[in-house]
Amino acid sequence: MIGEMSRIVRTMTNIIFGFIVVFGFYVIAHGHLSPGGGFQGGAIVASAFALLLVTYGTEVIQQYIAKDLLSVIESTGLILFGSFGFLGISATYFYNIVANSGGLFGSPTVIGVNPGDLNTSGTIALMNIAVGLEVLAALGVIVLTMSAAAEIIQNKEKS
Amino acid sequence: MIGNFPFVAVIMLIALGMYSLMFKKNLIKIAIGLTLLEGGVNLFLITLGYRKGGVAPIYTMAPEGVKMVLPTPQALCLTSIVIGVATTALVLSIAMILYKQYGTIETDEIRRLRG
Amino acid sequence: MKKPIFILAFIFFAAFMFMAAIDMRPFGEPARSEMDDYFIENAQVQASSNNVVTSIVFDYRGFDTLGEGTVLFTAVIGIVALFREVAK
Amino acid sequence: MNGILMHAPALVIALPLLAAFVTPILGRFNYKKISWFVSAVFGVTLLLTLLMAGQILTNGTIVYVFGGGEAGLALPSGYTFPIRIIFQIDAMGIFMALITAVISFLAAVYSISYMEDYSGVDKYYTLLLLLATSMFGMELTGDIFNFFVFFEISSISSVALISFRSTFNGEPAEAAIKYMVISSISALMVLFAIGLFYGQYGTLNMAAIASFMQFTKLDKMALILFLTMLAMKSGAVPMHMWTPDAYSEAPSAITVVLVATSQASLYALFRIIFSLYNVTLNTVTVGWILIILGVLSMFIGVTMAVIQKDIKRLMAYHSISQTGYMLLGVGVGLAVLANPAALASYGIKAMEGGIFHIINNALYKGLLFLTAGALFYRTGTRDLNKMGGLAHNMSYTTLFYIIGAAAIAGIPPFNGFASKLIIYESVYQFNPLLAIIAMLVSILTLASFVKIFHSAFLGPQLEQYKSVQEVPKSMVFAMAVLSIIIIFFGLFPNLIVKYIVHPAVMALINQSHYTSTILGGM
Repeated sequence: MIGEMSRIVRTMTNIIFGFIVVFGFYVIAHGHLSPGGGFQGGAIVASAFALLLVTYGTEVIQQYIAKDLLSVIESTGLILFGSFGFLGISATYFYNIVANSGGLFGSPTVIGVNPGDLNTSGTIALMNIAVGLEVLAALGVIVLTMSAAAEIIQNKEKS
Repeated sequence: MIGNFPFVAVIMLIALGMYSLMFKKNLIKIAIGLTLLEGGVNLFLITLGYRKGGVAPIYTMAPEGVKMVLPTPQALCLTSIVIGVATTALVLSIAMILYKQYGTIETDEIRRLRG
Repeated sequence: MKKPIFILAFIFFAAFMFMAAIDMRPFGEPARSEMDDYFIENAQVQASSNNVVTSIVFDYRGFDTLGEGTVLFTAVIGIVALFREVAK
Repeated sequence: MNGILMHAPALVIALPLLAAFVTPILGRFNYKKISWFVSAVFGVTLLLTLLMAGQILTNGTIVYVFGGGEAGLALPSGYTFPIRIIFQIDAMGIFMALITAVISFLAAVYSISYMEDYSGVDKYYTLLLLLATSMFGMELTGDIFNFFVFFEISSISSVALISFRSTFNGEPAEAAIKYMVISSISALMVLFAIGLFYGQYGTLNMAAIASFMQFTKLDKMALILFLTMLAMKSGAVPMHMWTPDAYSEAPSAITVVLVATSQASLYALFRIIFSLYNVTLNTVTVGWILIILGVLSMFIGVTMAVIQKDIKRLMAYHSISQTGYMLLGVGVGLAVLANPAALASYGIKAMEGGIFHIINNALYKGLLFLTAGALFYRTGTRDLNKMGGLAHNMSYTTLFYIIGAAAIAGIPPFNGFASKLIIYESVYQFNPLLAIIAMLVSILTLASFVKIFHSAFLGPQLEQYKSVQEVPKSMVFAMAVLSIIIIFFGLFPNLIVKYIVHPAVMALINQSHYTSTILGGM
């Protein structure tokens, strides 16, 4: 938490960070085909934030990642999620109206074992993305807030 | 009895969690106890969903003609894990606030949390 | 004073839970699985999703998931509110 | 219009929830107007609840299937078990939802002035919205896992609200962590009990579980877990240690909502006992357990209250003792549930008393906590010994306090008398000793509220409170509305019992109706 870590750690973080984020978004986007989904992918991306915090210390990271922006993303994700539920309000709340409709994410899937097609599953894919945004922002805010507060409390104790 | 061993293991986890909740005085240890308890309950849900010889309920590249395990407990467990993360984060934050106010996280040194 | 009561309560609790474990049905043989079989059969048709778990999480029990996201949101708001003076 | 009516069960959850997600963003643009926005949202929610109540009391239970092709279609075609999350709203559920809607609306209005000087008000209102939503969810749902999710939202948001004042001193954080640990344990054990049900019956719908219920050994264990954990969450006596701390450290408007939250847990307890188990369990034993819990709560709560010096702590102990009355009334009803003659002659009446007491308690307890908040707002202390002579300056607050105190002590023209009388009459036929204890507790209640009145309001005007004024308008408005409802309920108790409480009691008792609305004629 206090200050930067050694050069080895920083170099490795710089290399790995991008991969973790990409992998997280991959898990979010393929939630309806493979194990994973919005929550798991969001948690992976947030773990990249945690890695940055551990490596560079809170003060440096706060200049690059704005907590306010993250909390706006979080609210937006949840609002999107709630609104996707309203898409199917002609039947009921949370009715999956996009599935099998032919539009984006709307093509019907092959019944039985198949290699998987990204363009299926209707609102499930949309909701996965919304939840993914929410979770990555929420966990990011939690990690950032707690580490910033921990640093302040620690500093107070020293002085 | 031996067939029920997974359930017994779950109960052991829950009992361990309960033990640290009841007898430990340190707030961090109490948080660990909560996590253990929660892990035990989640494991219990997953155990309920297992079907002998079943595979994960995902059709992408699944082996042909094999039974799948019950999917509902996995969905419930996912929900309960996220709830657990939220709970743990809040407990730790309050512990930090208490540390800031009193300079300790031992419950018997904080006035109202004795016993 | 309080410790003996706690120990008794703990022993009682542990014994109670062990009884529950021993009484459970055998591991790996669900007693009734109509609901889950329905999900496994119909997830690809109704929700057109290969991943049955995801189809439950976001379609059949989507409302639970909204609650789940809300829990996380609540915790974040709570933590930010807790540290609102500390962080300043 | 018809569409709104049809989707009202979803809207009543979705509207405050979406408002809660929007509030933090709005707070960036216009920090001052948030309180009005939130109050408006609660007003709309209250209207929706009233609409639903009208529909339910005329047409019967509403069923709403989330994600189904049609709102009322509980079972997939050709199958005999429900698979989706179902809201099943009967008279009892809507009764509780009405309480929640009224109380949370008034709490929001009260907070407009009360929370003005605090920082982080946008977060406060977000959490209030979430807490209210979670209560609606707990009360309306017909799916047991969905109940668990809302149960957790309610405990996390109330913890965050209890610790809201912890930036100034450590006590709110202590109360909050105590409450958090207690409610996490209870939620996890509830989840374990849900797992026990799922493992046996393979379903999560409450009506379906009720129809499969065989009362095996595991069902008994699940019942024990539900009973202890939900009683703990509603603050009944052997597990009441969190209540005084949490109630007294939370901001006053929140304490009012917390009272409603603990009653939502109580509702869940009644729902599980009556709708899930009903006569399959040994009603006499469980009924007596509830009665004993109730009597203990009544007695210990009131005796602890008499010696308190902190006004909110005193009232918190009283809310434990009032919970006892509800448990007593419903417990007597449960004890004679398997005995149709006794049920008809006094069992239903006792339950009417207990259920009627829930709404009465929410109203007058709410009013009393709001007056305590008003005193705190003007004097800055909760210590009774430091107050005095406030009747000179705060005439409205004094009036409202008298109404609330008279209602809680069971003095005739107010609502507390109405429900307590029903409880006394019916419990006397069941067991005279219990009725006598209940009356004794009532007298002690009166004594301790006279003590508050004496030390806070009467006496000469104190030097340091010379310049104290009446509280702002929004606070007066909230307290006035509650007082008017209290007086109305006190003047026309028969009307309320006949049209609202009696249907609620019948909805609890009649289990076959509960299951057949979902599963079709059985």
